[in-house]
Amino acid sequence: MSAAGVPLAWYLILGAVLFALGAAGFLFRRNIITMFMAIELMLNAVNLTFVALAYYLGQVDGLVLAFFVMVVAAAEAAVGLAIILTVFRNRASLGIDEVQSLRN
Amino acid sequence: MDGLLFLIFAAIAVVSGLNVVLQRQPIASALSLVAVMGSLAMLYLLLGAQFIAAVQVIVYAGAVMVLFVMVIMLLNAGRERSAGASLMASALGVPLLAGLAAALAYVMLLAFPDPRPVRFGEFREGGAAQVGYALFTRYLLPFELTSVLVLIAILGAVALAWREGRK
Amino acid sequence: MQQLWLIPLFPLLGFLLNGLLGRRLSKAAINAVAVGAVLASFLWTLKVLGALWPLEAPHLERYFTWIQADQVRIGYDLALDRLSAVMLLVVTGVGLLIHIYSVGYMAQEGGYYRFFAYLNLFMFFMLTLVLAANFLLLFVGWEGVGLCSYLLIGFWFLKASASNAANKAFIVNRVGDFGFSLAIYLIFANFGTLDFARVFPAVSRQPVESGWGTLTAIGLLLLVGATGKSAQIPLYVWLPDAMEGPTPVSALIHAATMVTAGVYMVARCSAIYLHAPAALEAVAIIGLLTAFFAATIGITQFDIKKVFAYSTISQLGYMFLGAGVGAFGAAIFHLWTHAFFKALLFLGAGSVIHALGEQDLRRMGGLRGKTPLTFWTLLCAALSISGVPFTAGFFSKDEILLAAHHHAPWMYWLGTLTAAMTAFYVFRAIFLAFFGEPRGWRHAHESPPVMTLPLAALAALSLAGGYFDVPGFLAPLFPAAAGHHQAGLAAVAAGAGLAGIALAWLFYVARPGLAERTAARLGALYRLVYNKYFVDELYEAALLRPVVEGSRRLLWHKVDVGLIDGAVNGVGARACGVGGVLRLIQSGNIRSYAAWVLLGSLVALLAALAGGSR
Amino acid sequence: MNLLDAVLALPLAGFLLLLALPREREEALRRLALAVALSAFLLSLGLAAGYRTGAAGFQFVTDAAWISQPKIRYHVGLDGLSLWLVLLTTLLTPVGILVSWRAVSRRVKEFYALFLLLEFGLIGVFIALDLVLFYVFWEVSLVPMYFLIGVWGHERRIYAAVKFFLFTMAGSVLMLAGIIYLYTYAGTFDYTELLRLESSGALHFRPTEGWLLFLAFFISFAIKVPLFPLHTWLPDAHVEAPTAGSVMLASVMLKMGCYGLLRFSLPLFPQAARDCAPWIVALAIAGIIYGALVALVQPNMKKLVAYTSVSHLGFVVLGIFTFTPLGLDGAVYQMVNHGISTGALFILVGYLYERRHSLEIADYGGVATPAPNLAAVFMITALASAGLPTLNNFVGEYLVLQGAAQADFRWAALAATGVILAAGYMLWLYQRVFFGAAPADVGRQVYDLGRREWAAMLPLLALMVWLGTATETFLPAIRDTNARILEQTRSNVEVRVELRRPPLEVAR
Amino acid sequence: MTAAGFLPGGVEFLRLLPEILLVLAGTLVMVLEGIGGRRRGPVLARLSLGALAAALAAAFVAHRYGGPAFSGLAASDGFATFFRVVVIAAGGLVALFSGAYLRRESAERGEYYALLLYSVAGQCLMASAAELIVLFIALEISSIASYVLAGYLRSDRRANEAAVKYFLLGSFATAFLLYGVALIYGATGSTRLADIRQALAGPLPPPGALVAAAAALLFVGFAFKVSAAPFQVWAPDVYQGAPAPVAAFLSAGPKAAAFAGLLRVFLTAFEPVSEQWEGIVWTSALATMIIGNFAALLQSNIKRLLAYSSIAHAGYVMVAVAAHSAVGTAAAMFYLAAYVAMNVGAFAVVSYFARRGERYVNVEDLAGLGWRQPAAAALLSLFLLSLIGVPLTGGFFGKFYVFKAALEARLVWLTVLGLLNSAVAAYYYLRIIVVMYMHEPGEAVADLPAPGPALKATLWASALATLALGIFPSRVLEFAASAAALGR
Repeated sequence: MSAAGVPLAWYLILGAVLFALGAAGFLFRRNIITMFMAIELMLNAVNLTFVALAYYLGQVDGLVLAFFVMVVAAAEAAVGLAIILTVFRNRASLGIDEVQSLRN
Repeated sequence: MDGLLFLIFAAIAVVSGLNVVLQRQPIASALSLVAVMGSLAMLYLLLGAQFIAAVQVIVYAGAVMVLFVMVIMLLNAGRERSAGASLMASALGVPLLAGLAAALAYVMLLAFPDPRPVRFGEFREGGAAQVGYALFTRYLLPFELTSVLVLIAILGAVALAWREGRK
Repeated sequence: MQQLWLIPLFPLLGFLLNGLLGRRLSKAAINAVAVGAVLASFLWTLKVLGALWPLEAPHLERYFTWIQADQVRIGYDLALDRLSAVMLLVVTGVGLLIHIYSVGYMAQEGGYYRFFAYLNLFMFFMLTLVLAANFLLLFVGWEGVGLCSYLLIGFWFLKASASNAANKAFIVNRVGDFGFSLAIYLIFANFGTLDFARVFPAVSRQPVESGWGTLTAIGLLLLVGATGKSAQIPLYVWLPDAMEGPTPVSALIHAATMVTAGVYMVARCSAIYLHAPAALEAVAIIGLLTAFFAATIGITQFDIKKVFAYSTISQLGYMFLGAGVGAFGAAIFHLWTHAFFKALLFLGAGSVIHALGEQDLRRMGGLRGKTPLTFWTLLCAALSISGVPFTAGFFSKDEILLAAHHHAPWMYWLGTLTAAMTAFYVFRAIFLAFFGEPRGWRHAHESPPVMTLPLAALAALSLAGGYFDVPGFLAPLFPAAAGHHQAGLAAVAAGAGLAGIALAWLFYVARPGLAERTAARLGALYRLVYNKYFVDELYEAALLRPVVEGSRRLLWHKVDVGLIDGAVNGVGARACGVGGVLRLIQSGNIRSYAAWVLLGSLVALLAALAGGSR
Repeated sequence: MNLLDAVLALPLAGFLLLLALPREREEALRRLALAVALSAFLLSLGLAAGYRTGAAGFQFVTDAAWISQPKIRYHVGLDGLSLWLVLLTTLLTPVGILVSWRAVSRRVKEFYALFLLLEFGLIGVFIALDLVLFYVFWEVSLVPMYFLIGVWGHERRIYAAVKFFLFTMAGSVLMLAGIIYLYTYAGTFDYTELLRLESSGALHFRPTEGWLLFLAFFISFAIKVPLFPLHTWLPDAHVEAPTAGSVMLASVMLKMGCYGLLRFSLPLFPQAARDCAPWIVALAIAGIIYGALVALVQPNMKKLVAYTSVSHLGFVVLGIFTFTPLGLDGAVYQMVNHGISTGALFILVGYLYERRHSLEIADYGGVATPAPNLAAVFMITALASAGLPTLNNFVGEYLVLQGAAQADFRWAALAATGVILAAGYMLWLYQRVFFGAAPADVGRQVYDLGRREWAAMLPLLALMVWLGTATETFLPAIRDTNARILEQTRSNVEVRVELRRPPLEVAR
Repeated sequence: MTAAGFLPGGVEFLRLLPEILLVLAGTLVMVLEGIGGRRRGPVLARLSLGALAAALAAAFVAHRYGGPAFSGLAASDGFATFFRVVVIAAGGLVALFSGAYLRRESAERGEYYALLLYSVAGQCLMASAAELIVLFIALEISSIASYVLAGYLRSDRRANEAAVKYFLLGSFATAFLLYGVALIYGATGSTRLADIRQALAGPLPPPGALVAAAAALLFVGFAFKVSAAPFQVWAPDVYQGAPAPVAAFLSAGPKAAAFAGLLRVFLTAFEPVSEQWEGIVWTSALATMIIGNFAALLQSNIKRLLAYSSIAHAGYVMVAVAAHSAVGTAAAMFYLAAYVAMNVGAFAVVSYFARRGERYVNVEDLAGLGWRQPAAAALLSLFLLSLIGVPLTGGFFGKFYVFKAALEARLVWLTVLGLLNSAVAAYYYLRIIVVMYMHEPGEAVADLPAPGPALKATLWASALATLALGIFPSRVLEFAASAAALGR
C-alpha cells in the first residue's frame, strides 16, 4: 500500500484550521459547556500539530508532548466541569451572557 | 491511498469541527466533537502514532467526552438562549479568526515547503514502547507532575462540587 | 573723623525710644526725647560745620560695608560738602522748629508718641539722604522719607481719606523711585561704582552728550525719581492729598524738606546733567510747566492747606527751573528760602486751623484781630514768597529768573507771570482769612507760645534768610550761574509780585464778590482749573482702573483660573475620559474578552512575522 | 556622624519618637516637638559657626556607602548655597511649631510627627550630594506636606493637597528620568563626580539630548519654584494649608526649586542653561509682573500672599539666569529673604485667622485699633516684603536687578515694575485690614499679640533688619559659592553673548 | 542507551526540594481534612504555614545544591531561587491572613490550604523549569489550583463568575501557549530552552516565520497570565469576584511565576531573535501601563481598583522585559519582589476591612479609617505610597531600577511615558489615602473590629519587606543581578 500521500504541510494547515474553528466556537457559542468543548477542539488541533511534527522530525518527543496535552486536557475537563456545575447551581443556567455581573 | 484517507478524515474533521461551532444544541456539539476526535485518531495512525491514536480514542473520545455528555445530561442543558451579545465578538470575530487561520497556515506553508508526501509507515517511533520509554526516562519529571495535576483536578472538583447539605 | 553718623543717629534713637516705650512715657518725656534728639543733631551739625569750616573740600567718612556686590563695595559712607551742609541746616534747623511747634499743635491728639516717633524717624532718613555718600544710601533715605511721609499722612488712619492719601503718596513715589532705581542700575553698570566721589569725576571725564546717550538716560531716569519725590508733573498728584496729614507734617515734610529732596538730588548730580544737556533741558521745562500749572490751580482752591500745597508744587517747579537752566546754586538758594517761608505758611495755617478747627477759607475771615501774631508772621511769609523786594524770596526767585532769562527769555516771562499768580493766591488766602468779616466761626484764640515762637523765628528767617549768599557759598560746587545782575529784569519780577498782591487786594478786600463774578464769567475754564484740570480723574480712569480691573477680569479670572487651571483640570478630565473609554473594554462579557485575546494574539503574530516592528 | 548628619538625623529621630508616644498627652507632644526642633536649630547654628568661607568644595561632608549597584551613596555636604537654606529650615520649624501650638488642636501627634518628618526631608534636599539621594529627599518632603494640607487644611483642602502632590509628582518623575539618563552617560550619581566630569568636558551631550536633560530637571524645579505659568497649584495649596504648612511651603519648599536650578541645572547643563536663559528670564519677568498684578486684586489674604510669592520668586529665577555674580548672589539672598518675610506674613495672616476665623480681606478693617502691636509687626513685615531699604528684601532685589541690568538693561527695567506693584498690593492690603474704623465684631474678636505669638515673630523681625542692614554676615559664603557655580557654567561653554562690559568704563 | 542515565540522583531531588515539600504538604493537608474533626481549620492553617516556611528554607537548600535536575528539564539556579522565595513568601502571607477571612465566611476547610500549597508548588516549578512542557504543566498546576481557589466560595455568585471567567479564558489562552510550544518544537526539534537557544543562534537557523509565530504565541500565553494588555481583560472581573485573599494571591504568586517563565523563555530561548519580539513587548508594556492606570482612575470598588493597579504594575515590569538585558531581568525580579510585598499588604487590609460577604469594598467605605484604626490605615498608606513609587519604599527602587534598565537600553520614550503614567497613578492611590484620612468616619468603620494577630503579622511583615526593599535594597538587588544572567 503505497500511494502518494499529501505533504506534511497539509496536516499542519488542517491543525491550524481546526484551531481557528475551536476559537470560533469559543467566540460564538453562548453555552458555557460548548465553549469549553471548543477549547478541547483547539487542544486537539495542537495535538495534531504535535504529532505531525513528530513525524516530520522523526522523534518520539512530539508524541510524548501530545500525550501530556491530553492529560492536561483531562484534568482541565474535570475542574472545568466542576466549576460549570457550581455556576449552574447558583444561576440555573449555562448561558454565558448571564454571567456578566462583574463589570465596570 | 493514504492521501485519500487524509482527505476523507480531514474533511470529516473540518465538517464536524464546523458543526461543533454551528450547533446551538450542546449535545450535538459534543457528538460532533467526538467525531472530530475520531477522525483525528485516524490521522494520527496515518502519521504512524499508533499509541497516541489509541489514547485519543480511549481516553479522550472515550473518557473525557463521556464526562462532558454526562454533565450536559445532568444539567439538561437545552438549546442556548441568546441573551445579550458581545458586539466585540460578533463584529471582529470572523475577520479575526480568518486572519488567524490564514496567518498560521501561511506560516506552515512557509516553514514546511517540502513537497514530499507523508508516507504511512515511514515513522516507526510511534509505538507504545517508544513513547513509554521516553515517558519514564527523559520525561520522568513531567510525567510525575501529571500525577500531581490529576490530584489537584480531583481535589478541585471535590472542593467545588461538594454540597454542604450532604455532610 | 567728625562722627557725622551721630547726626542721623540721634533722631533714630529718639524714634526707637518713643516707638518702643512711647506708650508708657509721659507727654513731657516724649517731648523731651523727640525734640531733644533733633536738637542734638542740630547742635552736632553746627559743631561739625564749625570744625570743618570753611569746608572747601567734601569731607567723607567711611564706616562699614553694607553690600558687597561682586567686587564693588557699597558702604555706609557719609559725606559732607557745602551742598549737604546747606541741606543739613535746613533739615535740622527747620525740623527743630517744627518739632517744637508740634508739641503745642498735637497736644490734644491721640497717638502722641507715635507722631513724634515717626517725626524722628523721618529726620533720621532725611539726614541719611542728605549725608549719603553713594547713590544706594541716598536711595535708602529717599525711600525712608517716603515711608515716613506715608505713615504721617495716614496718621489719622481712622479717616479713609487719610489712609487713601497715604497710599497714594507712597505708590506715586514708588513710580518715581522706579526711575531712580533704574538710574542707579545704569550708573553701576556703566561706572562700576555708586560712590559719588567716583561716579562724578568719571562722568565729568566724559564728553558732553550732544544727543541721546547713557548719561542722558541716567539724567532722565533720575528726573523721573525727582518728579516723584518733589511733586513735579506728571507725578505731583500725591502732594495735595498729602495735606490729610497733621499740619506740622505738611510743613516739615511736604514743604520744607522731603519734597525738596528731588531738587537736592538733581543738584547733587549736576555733573551728570551738565554732560547731558537734553536731560537738563527736560528738568527746566518740567519745572517751569509745573510752576505755572500748579499756580493756576492754587488760585482757585479754598482749602487753605491745598492752596499752600499747590504753591509748594509751584515753588518746587521754580527750583527745578533754576537747576534746569544751570543755576543749581540759585535752585538750592530758593530751596533754602522756601524752606523758611513755606514752613511758616503751613505752620501759620496750622495755627489758624488750630484756632478755628476749620480749613476752608470761605468760612474764615476777620481773624486779624483774634490771632495777631499768626497774622503778622504769615504776612512775612506771604511777602517773602511773593518776592517782594528785600525779602528772602525776592533774592532767590530773582536769581532763578535771571538765569532763566539768560537761558531762554520765554522761560523768564512765564516764570514772572507765575510769580504774579503766586503773589495773588497767597495774598488771596491771607485776605480771605484775616480780613473782612468773620464768616461762620464763633470763637477763636491765639495759639500758645510753644507754637508762636517757632512762627516768629521762621518769620525772621523768611525775611532775612536771603542775606546768606547761598549761591556764592555753593559756587565752588557748581559752575557760576551765567548772566550778570540786570536790575531791569529784577524790577519786572518784583513788580509782577506786587501786581499780584494788588490784584488780590482788589478782589478780596476792596471789592468783595468780584471774585465770584469773575469766576462765573470764566465759567468752564474756571471749573476746569477749580477741579485741578481733572488730572486725578484722568489717572484714575487711564491707569488705575485699567490695571486693577484688567488684573481681576483678565489675568486672574481669565488667564489664571480660566486658561492655566482650566488646562490643568482639562488634562485631568481628559485622563478620566480616557479611563472611561478604556473601561468599556471591561464589558464583563467573556466572549468579547476572548475577542480581545484573539485580537492581541493576531496582532502579536503579525508583528512578529513582520520581523519585529518598533 | 558629623554635625550636619546630626542636624539631619534629629528631626527624623523626633518623628519616630513622636510616633511611639501616646496620642493623649498632647501638651507633652507639643513640648517634645518644640524641643527637638529647637535643638536642631541650635545644632545648625554650629554649622554656621563652623562654616569656613572661601574653603574650596563642600564642608561637613559625609560620604557613606548606601546602595551598591548602581552606586548610590549617602553623600551630604554643605556650601554657601545650602548653608543658609538649612538654617532657614531649622529656624522656621520651631517657629511653625510655636505658631500651631493652639491652632492645631486635633490629631496633634500626627501633625507634629509629620512636621518633623517634613523638616527632615527639607534639610536633606539642601544637603544631598547624590542625585538619587536628592530625589529621595525631594519626594520624602512631599508626603508630609501633602498630609499637612489635606488633613489640617481648610475647606477645599483635599483638592489643594492632591493638586499639590500631582503637580510636583508630574515634575519630579521627569527629573527622575533625567537623573537616570544622566547616569547612563556619566556612570555616577555623585554630584561632585558629575561636576568633575562636566568641567573636564567628559559629559558632552548631543544638543537635543542636552536640552531634553536640562528640561527634565528644569520643569520639575520650575513647578516647585513655581515659575509662571506652572504656579497655579500654589495659591490653592497656600489658601488651604494650615498656617504652619503655609509657612514651610512658602519659606522653604519653594526654595527647593530655586536651589535645584542653582545646584544642578546651571552647573550640569551650562550650555543648555545659557541657551534657554532668555526664555526662562522672559517667564520669570512675566511671573514677577503677573504675580504682582493678580495679587493686587485678591480678596483672600492668603491667596494674595501666595501670588506675591510667585512675583518674588520670579526675581530669584531672574537673578539665577542672568549668569552674573550679582544676579546669583541676589537670587540666593532673596531665597532667604523671601523665606523670612513671606513666612512672617503667613504667620501674621494666621494670627488674624485665629482671631476672626476668616481669610477674606472684606471681613476685616480697623484692626490697628484693637491690636496696635499686631498692626505694627504686620507693617514692618509688609514693608519688608515690599522691598523697603534697610529691610531684607531690598538687598536681594537690588542685587538681582543690578545683575539683570548688567546682563540686559531691559530685563531690569521690566522687572523693576514689580517693585512698584509690590508697594501697591501690600499697602492696599494693609489699609483694608488695619486702617479705618474697626467694625464692632472686629473690635470684639481681635485682640493683640500674645507672648507665644511674639516669640514666633521676634526672630523673624530681627532677621528682617539684620538681613537688610548687615548683609556681610550672610553674603560672603554665598558669594564665593556662586563664584564657583559661575565658574562651572563657564567651563567648556562657548559663551555666545559675553556680558556687556560697561561701554563707558572709565574708572580704570 | 539504558534507563540508568535518566534516573534522578539524590541531589536532583534536593534541587526540587521546595516543590516536593509543598506537594507532600498539600496532600497531607488534604488527607487530614478528610479525617480531622471540628476546629481543624486553624490547625491545617498552621500546618500549611509551617510547610511554606519549610519550603522557604528548602528553597535555600536547593540554591545551595544548585544545578540541573531530572535530565535537565528543571534547574535550581539563582533565578529559580529568587522567584521561589518570592512566590513562597507571597503564598505564606496570603495563607497567614486567609484564616480570619475564611472563618468569617465560615469556609475554612483544608482544601483551601491544600490548593494554595499546590498552586505555590506549581509556581516554584515554573520558576525552575528549563523545558517548555514542564513549564507548561507547572503553569497548569498553578492555574488549575487558582481556578478553583477563585471559585472557592462556591455558593457566592460573584466567586462562581470569577472562576468560570478565569477558567475559560485561562484555558483559551493556554491553547495559544501550547500552539506556540508546538511551533517552536517543530522549528528546533526540541522543547528544552537551552537547545532552542542553540538552534536559534546556530549556523543554520530554523525558518524565521515559524520561530516568530512561536514567539508570538508563547508571548500571548504568558502575557495572559501576567495580565498584560491586551490580555488583561480577565483580571478586573476575577479579582473583584474572587475572595479577597484569593485575589491577593492571584495578583502576587501566579503573576510573579508567569513573569519568571516569560523571562526565562524569552531571555534564554528566544534571546537570539530578540528583534522579532521586543517590539511586541514594547507595545504591550506601554498599552498595559496606560490601560491599567487610566482605567483605574474611575474605579470605586477597591478590589477592582487594585486589579487595575496590578495590571499597570505588570506594565512596568514589562518595560524591564522590553529592555531584554541582564540589568532589565534583575530590575524585573526586584520589582516583582517589591510588588508582591506591597500588593499583598494592600489586599490584606482590604480583606480585613471587607467584612462578611465583602459588604464594604468601595473606596468610600474606608472613610475615616485613618483615625479609627491608625495602624492598619498607616500601613495601607505605606503600601499605597510604595505603589505610587515614593522613595524609601520598595516601589520606588522597583521603578527606579526598571526605568534605569530601560534607559540603558535607550528606551527613552517608553521610560518617559511610563514615568508619566506613574504620576497619573498617584491620583487614584492618593484617593484612597484621602478617603482614609480626610473624610469623616462613615458607618463602615464604625463597627470595625481591631485587626487580629494573624492580620497584624501579615501587615507588619509586608510593611517591613516594603521598607527594607526601599531603604536597603542592595542585598536583594545584588542577588537578582547575579541570578539575572540567564542562558549565558
